[in-house]
Amino acid sequence: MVRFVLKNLISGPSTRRYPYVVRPAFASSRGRITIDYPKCIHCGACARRCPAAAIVVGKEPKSWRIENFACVTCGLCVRVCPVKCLGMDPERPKSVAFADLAGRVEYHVTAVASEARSSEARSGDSEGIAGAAGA
Amino acid sequence: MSSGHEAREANAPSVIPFGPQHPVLPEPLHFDLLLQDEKVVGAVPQIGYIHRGLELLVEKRDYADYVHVAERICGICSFMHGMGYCEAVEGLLGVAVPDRARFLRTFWCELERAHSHLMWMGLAADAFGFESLFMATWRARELIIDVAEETAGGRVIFGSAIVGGVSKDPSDETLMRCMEALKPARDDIKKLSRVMLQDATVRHRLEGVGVISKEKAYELGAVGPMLRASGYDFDIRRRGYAAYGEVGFETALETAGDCMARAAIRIKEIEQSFSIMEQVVAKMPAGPVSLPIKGMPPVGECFARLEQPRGEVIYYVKSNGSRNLERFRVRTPTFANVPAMVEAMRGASLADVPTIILTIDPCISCTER
Amino acid sequence: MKGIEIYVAIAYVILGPIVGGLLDGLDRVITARLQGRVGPPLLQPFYDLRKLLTRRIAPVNSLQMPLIASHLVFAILTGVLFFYGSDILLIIFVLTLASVFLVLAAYSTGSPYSTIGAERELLLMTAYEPMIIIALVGLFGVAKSFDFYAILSSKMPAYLYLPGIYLGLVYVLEMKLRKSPFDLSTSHHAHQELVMGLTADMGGPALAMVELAHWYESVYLFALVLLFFSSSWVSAILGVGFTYLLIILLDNATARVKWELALSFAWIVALVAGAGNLIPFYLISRGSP
Amino acid sequence: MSSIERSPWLIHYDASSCNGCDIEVLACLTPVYDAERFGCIVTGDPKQADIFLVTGSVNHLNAPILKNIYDQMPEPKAVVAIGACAYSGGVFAECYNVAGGVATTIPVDVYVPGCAAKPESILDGVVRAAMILKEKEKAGRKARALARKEGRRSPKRRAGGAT
Amino acid sequence: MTEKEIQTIDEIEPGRLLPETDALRSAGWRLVQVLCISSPGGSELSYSFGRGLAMKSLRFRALPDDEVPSITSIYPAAFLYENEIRDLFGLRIERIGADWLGKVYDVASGPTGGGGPFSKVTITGPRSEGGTI
Amino acid sequence: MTLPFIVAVTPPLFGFIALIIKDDRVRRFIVITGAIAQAALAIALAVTSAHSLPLRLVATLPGLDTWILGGELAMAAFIAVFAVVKRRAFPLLLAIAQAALALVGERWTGGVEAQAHFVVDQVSLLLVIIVGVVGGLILVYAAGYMKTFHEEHAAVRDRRRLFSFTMLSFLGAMYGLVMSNDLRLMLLFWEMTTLASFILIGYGGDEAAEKSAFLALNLNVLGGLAFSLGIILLAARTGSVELDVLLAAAKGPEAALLAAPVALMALAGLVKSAQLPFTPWLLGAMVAPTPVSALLHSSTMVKAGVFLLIRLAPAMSGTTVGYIVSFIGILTFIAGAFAAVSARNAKRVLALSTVSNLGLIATCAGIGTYELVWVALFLVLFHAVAKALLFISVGTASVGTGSLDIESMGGLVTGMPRITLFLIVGISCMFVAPFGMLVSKWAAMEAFMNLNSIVSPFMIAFLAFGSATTVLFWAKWMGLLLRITDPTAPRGLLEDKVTRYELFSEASLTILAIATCVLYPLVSKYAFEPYLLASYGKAFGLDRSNMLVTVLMVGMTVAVPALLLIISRRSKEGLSTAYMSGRVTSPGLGFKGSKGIELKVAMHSYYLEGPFGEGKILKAGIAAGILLTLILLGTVAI
Ligand code: NFV
Ligand code: SF4
Ligand code: SF4
Ligand code: SF4
Repeated sequence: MVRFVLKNLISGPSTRRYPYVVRPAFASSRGRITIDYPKCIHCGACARRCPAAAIVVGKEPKSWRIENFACVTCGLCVRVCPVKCLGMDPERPKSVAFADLAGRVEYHVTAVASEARSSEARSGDSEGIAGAAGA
Repeated sequence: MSSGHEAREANAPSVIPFGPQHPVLPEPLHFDLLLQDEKVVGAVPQIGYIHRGLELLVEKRDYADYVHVAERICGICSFMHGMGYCEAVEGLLGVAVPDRARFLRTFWCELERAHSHLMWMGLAADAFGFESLFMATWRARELIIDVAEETAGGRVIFGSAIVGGVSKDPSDETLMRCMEALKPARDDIKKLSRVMLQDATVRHRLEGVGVISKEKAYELGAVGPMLRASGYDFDIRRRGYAAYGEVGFETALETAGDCMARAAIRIKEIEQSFSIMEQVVAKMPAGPVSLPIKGMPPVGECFARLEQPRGEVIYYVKSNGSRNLERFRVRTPTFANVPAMVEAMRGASLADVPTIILTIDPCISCTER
Repeated sequence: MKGIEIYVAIAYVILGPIVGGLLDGLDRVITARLQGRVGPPLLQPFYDLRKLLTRRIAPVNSLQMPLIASHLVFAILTGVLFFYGSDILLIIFVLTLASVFLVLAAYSTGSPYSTIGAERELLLMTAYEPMIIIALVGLFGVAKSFDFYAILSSKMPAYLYLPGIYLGLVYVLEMKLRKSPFDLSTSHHAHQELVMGLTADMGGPALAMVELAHWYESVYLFALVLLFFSSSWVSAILGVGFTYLLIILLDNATARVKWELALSFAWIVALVAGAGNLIPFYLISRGSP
Repeated sequence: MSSIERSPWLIHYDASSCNGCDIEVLACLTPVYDAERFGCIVTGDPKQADIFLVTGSVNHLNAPILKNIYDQMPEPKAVVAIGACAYSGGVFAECYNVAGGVATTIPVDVYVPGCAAKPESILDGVVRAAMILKEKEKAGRKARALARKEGRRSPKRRAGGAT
Repeated sequence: MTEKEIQTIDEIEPGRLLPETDALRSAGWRLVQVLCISSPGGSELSYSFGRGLAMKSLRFRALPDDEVPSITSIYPAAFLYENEIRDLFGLRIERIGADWLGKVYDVASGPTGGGGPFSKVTITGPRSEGGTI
Repeated sequence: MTLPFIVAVTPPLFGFIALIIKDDRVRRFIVITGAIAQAALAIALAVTSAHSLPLRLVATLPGLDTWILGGELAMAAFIAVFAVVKRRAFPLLLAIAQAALALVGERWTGGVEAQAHFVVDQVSLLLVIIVGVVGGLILVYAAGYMKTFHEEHAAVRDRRRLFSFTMLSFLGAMYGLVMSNDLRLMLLFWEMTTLASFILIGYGGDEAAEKSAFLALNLNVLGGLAFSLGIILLAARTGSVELDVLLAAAKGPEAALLAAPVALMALAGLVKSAQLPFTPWLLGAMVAPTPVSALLHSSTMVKAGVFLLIRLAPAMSGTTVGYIVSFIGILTFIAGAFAAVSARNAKRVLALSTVSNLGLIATCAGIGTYELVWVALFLVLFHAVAKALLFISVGTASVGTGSLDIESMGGLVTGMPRITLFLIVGISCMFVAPFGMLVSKWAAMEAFMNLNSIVSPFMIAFLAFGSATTVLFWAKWMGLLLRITDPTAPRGLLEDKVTRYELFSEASLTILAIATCVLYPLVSKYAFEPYLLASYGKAFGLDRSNMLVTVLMVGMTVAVPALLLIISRRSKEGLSTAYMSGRVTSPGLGFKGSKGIELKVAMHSYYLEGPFGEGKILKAGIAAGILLTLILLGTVAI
């Protein structure tokens, strides 16, 4: 072990300096569900099959929302959607403070019918830890 | 009432609660430990902290979707849980998955075994206070995890097993590249194994500790490395499920039956996994990776048996012809190993308790479901 | 006679924790690097200490805090006496007193992990004390004095005469500094069978005091090592630095041993390396006045 | 002023997690992620911990334990619930022995998404929790100062004679 | 690739459990699992034994009020299976070697009136208060 | 009549009165008055004679040697009667041997005229004060304790009159012993202490008591025989039976002639101070009521043994006999310390520690340099006070807890806070710097270092291991006492049976224990250094500044925790619960264990049977001790 640890000392740390250095996700990573909302027909298949009951589809008024924190990224909804409007984004959602969770529904990566926005558009709102760690 | 003073019987043992929150136990598990000095004279385990009752959930889920629950029986041997469930259901349905799916399953199984064993090695090192060994093994493990994420999409919950095949199809080049990326990990593991097996302090902690004889191990129903370390040749992969019939490997065997033997078995199996993965990648057939599964399962029942990192796992499914199965049951390896662990604990010293608990590589999550 | 010593002793009280904290911080950085990690900032121990001091946590009983505070006071006192130039053999016994307070604090909680930690700490004390005493006796043999400054100024390269004793001392310092393979009673890494052992029931300021005492202790323990290399400045710096690195390296290259081995090995080391070095040394130097 | 965000010590408890999130918590400590960069130490001891990492869902057997650990932690403290299970029970939400997420038992400060949560996400969560701790500490100090001004002694003053 | 040959299941009379088990043990088989399936009319118990790669099971039905003998006298390691079945299915298993007193999982919806969370038995008679689950 | 004589006869006088008074309360008054009176006289003797030491006294009793012979024969007859009544052959044999030796020896010792029958010097006075003050306090304690003892042990026949008489006479015999210069007189007192201890050890009257009493008797009479043989040889070879003559001669050309008598007398000292291989008698003596143990271990009996060894130190210094004695001593030191680790019975731990400490004294005496004699004298002083305190406190504690098992003292601080304080002080004095015993050990190390002999490194190594081990069992015990499992429990619930006599003695001894640690530099300066100067021509004291440091530290060790404790006195509501692995805990550390069964944490200390098993260590020690004793006897033969 002595030789091994001394080699570590010489060859330098193998730490990925997250959050200063962020490695891009693998293309096949299960990160989070995205929706191409205009295509959605509100059939509810995704919500019915979701094992974590993370998706709620409203028929009247029409809405589709997902609780990212409950989603287990199994990808089942993506597979069952008849119009293939759901997708899997390799980037993971950010952690969230409880207070924000209650006050700002966006963190649910929700897209409501009236403001048809993909979850993608919302990711900017979440605070990464870069700011925090820099402090 | 209490005067603060405790009347004692002479030579009565100390009673201490060990767990459920205990840093050395990654999972909650409780023991009433009875100690004389530091010698363990009694250990009564209590489980149930992770019991979810997920077997019953099969009644509420579509039989094909349930695989996502099955995967989450455990985050360490997750892929094989998913796959084992699938094998059982496929047996019920009487379908054979495509060849490429069989090979990919084998690949992921072995990837999982390697990462599980490495994880174990790190945790064991940590349990006997060898922090840098823990760090080193887990660093090597990260490379394996990366391969998992790249090929299957998940780091620990691979999530690629589905009824009828697999859901991801990494290209042959990706697989080759991954095998290449694993090289440094393999080198590191070779060095670390030497430390694990030869370092004097490690040997002091492992040799002769928690010995289980071959007969006892067999008798008590031990499986996996626990059984093989006592010298009994038993490896369900020999049945040749998935692509195991088409790859060559030698069962790792040790005879001492102590913690060190179990460590040696796992170390051998890491290398074995790499070699199986290499063979699988080399022989990887082309073609589709899944079958479309439609309709209801027929009435019937089916057992499936797999070799998990911790030993033989038995899945059972029973269908009554509806979309929801009637019964799903999994007998996990740790469940089978518990009697042997309790046996191994007898007469150990307090410092050995974590080591012994860890050398069966317990997975409480699997055990309690 | 005593003039400068008083100032050194006062300087120790003030600077001791700074030096001790830095040693600790550097240790953590080096350890991290040895493990292939980046590790914490060098000043991390000070952040930790400051945080601990601001935490608000009730003690387990009314004895716990006074005992821990006594531990700190006597740990400091040991160092003060040490740098004041008192008899170092006496100091080692005072050191035991300081440790006993900590052990008692742990016992007083009645909780299982603290108690076992306390028992193990006692075993460790039993294990390392003979070697430390023998080391001091060896130093006395070289310098014919038990006074820190007298030994320091004797300019004898003690490590040449007492190689076995030096190694034995390094061996038991691993215990005293709570390093692997002897971090049985408590350790900075929680992943052990005793949770935090000795300090399991100490949080916030209580732990801060224990840490602080530990820093104070490490300063004079390394000063003790210094005595083996006091022949020149260069050898002093190299010697202590080497010892420091050696201890960290050992920490990272070993598993934690069980108490049986810790005790028997420490004693064997004390007998073989310690007494085995002492006796021939004694025979040779007996002729000299 | 505050140093708590520079030295957030962690305690981890596996409520009824599937191990997936657990091993990712452990992975955070290992060289590739190295949580010690942020001053984190994993201590097994609630009395020394500032941030409580909980993985998995709550059931009636582990709820009192969660509560106990939480209670034994000194003020101020933060709870990070890791993974879908700790949020809602995840895929197990409907199981008979699952009472729900961590918030059913103790107040949660940060949620970390994922199943399993990735080490990066966990680091995010820990750092976030450290910021929250800092806020809490400030607020606590203010409250105590106020209380002192009013001539009352804050009821939770530390007992113990050392400082 | 699940092979049917691993599923040799012998239906036996409940009373034959101990002698059959004993015979299997003498023949070198070891216990690999005990499986319980609950249905309104009673429970079905399957004791599986392994020898090498082969597996065979003994199966019988237990009516709601039947007392099932423990096989811990033959296979001590069976205690965990039996405790589990007793707690989760509310089955009566007598004289288990290491008895967990109904607390092996200590489930929230604990045995109500003799049933367990997995129990589907419709109980009549003295234990019926809890009803079905 | 001179004061020394009054000091010596006062206790037996009160003893006689106690013997004839039936009424408990009156007798208790008499005993306590006697105890106080003799203590006061002892102090008075010390104060008045301090300037004129050594006092040399000649007994004017005509026919003194006939009286001595008569006394010897009477005691032999007494033993013989007992042996016959109890049907024991060996003691009878010994009694006959003793009588025979006395008669035969008369031929050489009979006509010898002594220059001074008694010599009172600093060492005598040290012992006189210990016997007077510590012994007196033990008697006061006994007045309270024995009452409770008989209430608790209904089966034991109440022979408190005999008890009081014997205890008091014991002190008288000790006074005589430590002041004797005429060895024949010393032997007479020596035998008296043997007899007194025999009666006291057998007080319980049951099988075990009888067995232990006879064991003590047998070994000590055997020792007495050696003593008596030694005197005869001395008289035969030098024509003198005086100690100071012997010591003076040891430095002269006749030294070689003296080896055998010195060896024999040292042997007697070793037996009496329970050195290996003779240790078992003292361990067996534990069966006696606590005040007896306290007396035997602190101020009388065993101290008589080491007293003789210290007296002989100048004669042993540098001789083979001296080295053998010191080896026996260091062996006993280390074996006692090791064996105490695995002992669970409180009195046994104390007994083993006594044995161990006496071993160290014997070691110092055997090497016999002035430095080591200084150490030995301090060890005698510190040990006497601390051990007496410990024994009587343990006695009180055992009444409260109903057991002598140290485990049953877990958390005693809640149930008996005052007794715990006494015990803590006593224990501290035994093993931790800056208290007495450790200061002495430290001084011993320095002395060995200065000795510059080949034995030094060995002795230091032994000392290092032995004293490291003492930490183990003392600190463990201390921790046990302070273990608070339920901080909310009311305090002092177990103290209701504690009598004020007990509290008085314990409190006095506690103060005395601390006082000796503070005042020892003065004792060194005004008592021991003059003595050493007189008998060695050289004085020794630790470096003054170091002594000052230790004294200051004693102050701190007492003051700091006390101060902190006072500062931290707060209401109990702010307490948190102990860490229990996440378990919810009920008061007294109860928790819900496996299978839902309610359990309570029970922590037991470590006894480490493996490495420190008492049985095997003692067995090995006795074997080695026998070997060394045989070698010692071999030197006699040569
Ligand atoms: N099945 C399964 Fe397991 C178990 N036990 C397996 O290796 O880990 Ni969580
Ligand atoms: S399945 Fe697809 S189309 Fe149907 S509701 Fe879900 S997202 Fe919309
Ligand atoms: S990925 Fe799975 S868990 Fe997430 S929303 Fe889709 S179906 Fe539900
Ligand atoms: S969130 Fe997913 S990975 Fe994490 S514990 Fe729950 S099931 Fe396991």
